[in-house]
Amino acid sequence: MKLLDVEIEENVKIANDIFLLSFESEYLAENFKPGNFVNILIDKESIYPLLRRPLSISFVEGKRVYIGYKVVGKGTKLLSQKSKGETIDVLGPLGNSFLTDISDENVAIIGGGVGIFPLVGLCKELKNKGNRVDIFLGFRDSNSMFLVEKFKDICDNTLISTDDGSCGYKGNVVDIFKNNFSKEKYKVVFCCGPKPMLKAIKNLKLPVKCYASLEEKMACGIGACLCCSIKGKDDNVYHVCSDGPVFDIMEVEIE
Amino acid sequence: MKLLDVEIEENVKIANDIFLLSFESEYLAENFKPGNFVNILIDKESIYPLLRRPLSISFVEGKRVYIGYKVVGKGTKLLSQKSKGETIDVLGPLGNSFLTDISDENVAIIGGGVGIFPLVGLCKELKNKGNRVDIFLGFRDSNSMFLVEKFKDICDNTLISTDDGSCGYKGNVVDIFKNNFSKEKYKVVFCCGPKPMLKAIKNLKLPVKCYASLEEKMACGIGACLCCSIKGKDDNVYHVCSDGPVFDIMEVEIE
Amino acid sequence: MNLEVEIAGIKLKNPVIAASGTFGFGREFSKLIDLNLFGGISTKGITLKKRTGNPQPRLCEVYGGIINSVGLENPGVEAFVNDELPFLRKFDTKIIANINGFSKEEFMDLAKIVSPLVDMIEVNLSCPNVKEGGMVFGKDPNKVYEITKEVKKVSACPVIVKLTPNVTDITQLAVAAEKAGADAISLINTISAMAIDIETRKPLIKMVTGGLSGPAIKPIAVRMVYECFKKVKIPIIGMGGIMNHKDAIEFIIAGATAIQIGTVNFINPNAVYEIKEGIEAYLEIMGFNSIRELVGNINI
Amino acid sequence: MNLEVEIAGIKLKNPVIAASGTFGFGREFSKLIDLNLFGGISTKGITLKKRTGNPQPRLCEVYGGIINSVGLENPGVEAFVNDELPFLRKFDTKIIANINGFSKEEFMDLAKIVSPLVDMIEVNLSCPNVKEGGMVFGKDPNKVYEITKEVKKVSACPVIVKLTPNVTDITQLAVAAEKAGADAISLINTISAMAIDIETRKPLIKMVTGGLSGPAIKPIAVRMVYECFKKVKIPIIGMGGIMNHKDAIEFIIAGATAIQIGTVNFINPNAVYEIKEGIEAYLEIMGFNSIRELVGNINI
Ligand SMILES: Cc1cc2nc3c(=O)[nH]c(=O)nc-3n(C[C@H](O)[C@H](O)[C@H](O)COP(=O)(O)OP(=O)(O)OC[C@H]3O[C@@H](n4cnc5c(N)ncnc54)[C@H](O)[C@@H]3O)c2cc1C
Ligand SMILES: Cc1cc2nc3c(=O)[nH]c(=O)nc-3n(C[C@H](O)[C@H](O)[C@H](O)COP(=O)(O)OP(=O)(O)OC[C@H]3O[C@@H](n4cnc5c(N)ncnc54)[C@H](O)[C@@H]3O)c2cc1C
Ligand SMILES: Cc1cc2nc3c(=O)[nH]c(=O)nc-3n(C[C@H](O)[C@H](O)[C@H](O)COP(=O)(O)O)c2cc1C
Ligand SMILES: Cc1cc2nc3c(=O)[nH]c(=O)nc-3n(C[C@H](O)[C@H](O)[C@H](O)COP(=O)(O)O)c2cc1C
Ligand code: FES
Ligand code: FES
Repeated sequence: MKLLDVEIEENVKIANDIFLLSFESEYLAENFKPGNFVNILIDKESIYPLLRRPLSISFVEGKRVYIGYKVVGKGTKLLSQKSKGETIDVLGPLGNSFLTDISDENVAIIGGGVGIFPLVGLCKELKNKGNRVDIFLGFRDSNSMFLVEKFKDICDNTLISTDDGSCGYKGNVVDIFKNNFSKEKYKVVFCCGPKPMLKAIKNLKLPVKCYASLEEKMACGIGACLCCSIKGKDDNVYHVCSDGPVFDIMEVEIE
Repeated sequence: MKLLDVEIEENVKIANDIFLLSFESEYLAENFKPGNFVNILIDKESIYPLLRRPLSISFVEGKRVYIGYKVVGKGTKLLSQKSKGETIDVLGPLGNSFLTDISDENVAIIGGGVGIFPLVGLCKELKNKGNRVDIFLGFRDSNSMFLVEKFKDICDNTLISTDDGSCGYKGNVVDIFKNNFSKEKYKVVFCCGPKPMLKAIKNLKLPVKCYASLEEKMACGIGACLCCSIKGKDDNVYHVCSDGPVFDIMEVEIE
Repeated sequence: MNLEVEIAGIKLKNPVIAASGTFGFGREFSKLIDLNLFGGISTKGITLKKRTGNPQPRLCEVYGGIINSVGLENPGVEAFVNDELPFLRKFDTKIIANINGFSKEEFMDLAKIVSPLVDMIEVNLSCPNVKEGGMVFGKDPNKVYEITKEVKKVSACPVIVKLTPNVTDITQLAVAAEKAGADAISLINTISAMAIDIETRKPLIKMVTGGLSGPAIKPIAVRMVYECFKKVKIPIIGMGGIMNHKDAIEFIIAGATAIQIGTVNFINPNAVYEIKEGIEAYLEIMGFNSIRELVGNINI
Repeated sequence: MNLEVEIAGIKLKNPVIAASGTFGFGREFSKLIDLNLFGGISTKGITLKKRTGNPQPRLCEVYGGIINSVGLENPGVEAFVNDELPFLRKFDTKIIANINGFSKEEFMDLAKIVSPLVDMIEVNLSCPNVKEGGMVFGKDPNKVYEITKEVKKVSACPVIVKLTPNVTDITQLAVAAEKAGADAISLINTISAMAIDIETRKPLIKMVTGGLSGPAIKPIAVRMVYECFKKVKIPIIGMGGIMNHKDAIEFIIAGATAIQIGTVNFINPNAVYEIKEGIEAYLEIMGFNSIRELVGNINI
């Protein structure tokens, strides 16, 4: 990991409240592994927002690094107002990554909301390694959909659900996944999304390995402050920023 | 006074760290009297800087209001980064004004540093009323000079001093003024500038009326918070924002 | 939506009160906003005799806040009653006189004079900017009890006691005030603080320390309101760093029946309007029928 | 320029110390910055036994600050000594062990174990995030005296006592520590604070209240350092909201011999370097020959 000042190449709205930001960084692009995130200082002079904001690296193309985010509060709002040429301070790559040293396997990936972003890089890598990848994407409605074409380009099957049925299946993405899942069909499952989604997936008690990328509020992002704890088995404590963000879903408590 | 959202027309650097900002406001232009100031909220979302910043109205031209300022800290720096089309929240006009209901008199005006700004409007008004106006301007050096041509256009005599002698007289503007002053020559004296300058002028114990525009840190700018007090004679307390900023220099303590 | 709140039988049409010392006697702000918008107005702190206040500098800005050391500059109670109160009385809002004594007797005298003329009095036992009275009394629960008790005896209107945050346990002050018969408590006054100009190495406040207000103190104030809410039954008026309706709602959820806004008036004179509207919209969206349902309604 | 400062005979090459709990045991930050830059490093708070800390959420952001409730998660003193200390010892910086007991005896045990292995110990009598020990002891001057005295008896290295700001008069704690033989005091720890999510009406910290740190608390911290400086002769280590060299200099002028930086590490890991350079440049411009000339050198 490194502290980098990067110049924004693009910062465009791609759906309702959803932006895709990119910049060039050879270092990040080379060291990126799917699941990694960065901790972004949006404005060096600001005391409110004060902390950096953790955002996943969505994917890289050559030297170009892509980050997708939703405007939810003060930090992301400020970020969305930055334009090409402006500089942001990026600390990364941080965290562990999805286990991707598999090849020629069938893989299922489930993403909900902004949890979809880090899955682009994951799908690319898994496909590069010769796996067959089915992706299940859950959106609120057709106006909040993003990157669907990209997934269709990369993955073998792209299944979409929306809460209101305005596109794809109507309902919960976990349900669609469940209907499609069998032990024989998939060797491993990856997922990222809101806590209720991850909880529902955990409750499926899948008979195959399932890895989830988690979120917790972060201060340092590197394992020093111990703010981002998560309970594991046997009274163990992990830290989402340094032990994660990707965990074996059965090994951690999702509340 | 009113709370106004105004759109910046121009915000240009006119000397070292010195900017001239303008916007259109019929209300301010109509109600402006020389000496008035506004209290500017540079960024509504900001908690640091938190308070508004008091800045004099330098002069008006038609509906256009001009404000000159020096970048000295966080607020003025932020202001200097605003560009045409951006909006600022302006509260004004505030404070009293220089006494200008005189005509056909000889007037001396002394300005130092950014204290020069509010004197433009004053000179214009005094000339409009048929007075003869000599202005004494003190700058640090020739790189920090501004609006000199404007004063030359307006006033009868424009005398300049710089601390380093790089332009005009070398030395203190009060000295130049003193050398030119006589009771017979001037009916009234106005001044605005840093405290040491005002103190030196007060110490001259001029035999004519002398009015000075003062500064004090301000929170409300309208006379409610009592933060901007200044001691007058007989244990009286005035408030620079509402009783001033212009005072008879002999009536207040300048520390 | 019903925004009316009640404090000791006095009905405020909404919970937003202008905080003492930030609003003068309303005259200046009346030129900018409609004073009828306020549920109440707490006046600049009044003393028996006229005071010229502390020397300059009295104000400085810090990260997310300001430090002030006005030192209770005010025209004295007589001028307040004769020159200021008639003006304030023209508006449809409750008038709260913020009173400041330098002895128990002075507090009593002030209460006797103003309490028949206003809706409530706010006994300021928390001014950090005077050498006697104020916070010096207010840090001691016994003094709080004693002064509150005596003021209550002579007051013709409900009595609010304003508490200082500069103590180990503010609930002791709250309990003392309640036991002594206070009708409500208000908190927090400013937090004792200091800043230094590193060029001159002089304190940025002439009196060296002053009182910190503004957004920086909000989480401390919310905590104290919550602590007091668990300990006393009398209504709490919460304040400290409220900048918008969200902040105000936090205080109400923590246990405040009403709130005061201070520093924000300097920045956004429309705050009272925005906060009132914001609370109303929030209550509607969240499905509450009245603001009273929200007071202390925290999910622990 | 000489930036060396001395605390109880221990020489720090510069006055910038990493604040306990914000810097782990240095390992993570060592990948980002040169730990040799620091005058000292205060470790994450250590307890006798391993602790898993408080439940989530442990962190929230407020105006100009953060509230944390980590609750002394740490691997316990044994793991500290075996697994962490050897790594820290590789660097040319003073190591300060921040120790946390839940009884006087535990403090003594911790001191006995770690004091021979580190340069100084920092007795944390101010953690707001545990139900026993910490601030519960630290608010009482008698307890501060007692624990300091006993720890001093058994400690093989100088003892710093870390004080809580959540009291009426922090100088009483400072004086108690000094009388008991403390070699230095450090202040302030975080201020007890609270924030509420108005959508869910839940506290943003699971334990309801947590400790406020960051720029918001700076003027309160500077005031407390100044107050203590007037009352005690032992060196003061100042902290609370230091974001840059100007803030650090304010603390030094107020009376701090050294300073600690906490929250800023999360935002700007280069802060130590910038602050060190900034102080150096300042001293030069202002014509000081050594940083010692600046300590408490305030113009009142
Ligand atoms: C490892 C990791 C990867 C992430 N990747 C992405 C991504 O690729 N795209 C995306 O849109 N979002 C992502 N998030 C969530 C993102 O960090 C938050 O949406 C963002 O911090 C909100 O900041 P704000 O200032 O707009 O919101 P505010 O609500 O104003 O933030 C207040 C505080 O809460 C924290 N916070 C708020 N929401 C979250 C959250 N969901 N998780 C963690 N901290 C939060 C903020 O960092 C800040 O400290 C990720 C979070 C983590 C932990
Ligand atoms: C009535 C009045 C009229 C003024 N007119 C002008 C003008 O026309 N042009 C101009 O350049 N400056 C003028 N000033 C000074 C101007 O207000 C300050 O330079 C400005 O507030 C600095 O803000 P900052 O955030 O850049 O500085 P900081 O130093 O970061 O400000 C910190 C705090 O100190 C206050 N402050 C700092 N310097 C002054 C000062 N000299 N007077 C009052 N408050 C101060 C700020 O308002 C702020 O609250 C005037 C001041 C007053 C009171
Ligand atoms: C300039 C100023 C003057 C004040 N004067 C008084 C006063 O006279 N009496 C009083 O009880 N509180 C006084 N206060 C405290 C406020 O009423 C309020 O308790 C405090 O500022 C916290 O609220 P805020 O953060 O919204 O400003 C004053 C505050 C400020 C900023
Ligand atoms: C996440 C976090 C954890 C902390 N843990 C400890 C601790 O274990 N021991 C301790 O003495 N102080 C602890 N502190 C307090 C800091 O050392 C410091 O006193 C406080 O944060 C104020 O400084 P700052 O504003 O620079 O952060 C912690 C602070 C934070 C933010
Ligand atoms: S965010 Fe600091 S340890 Fe994870
Ligand atoms: S600035 Fe508030 S009274 Fe002058």
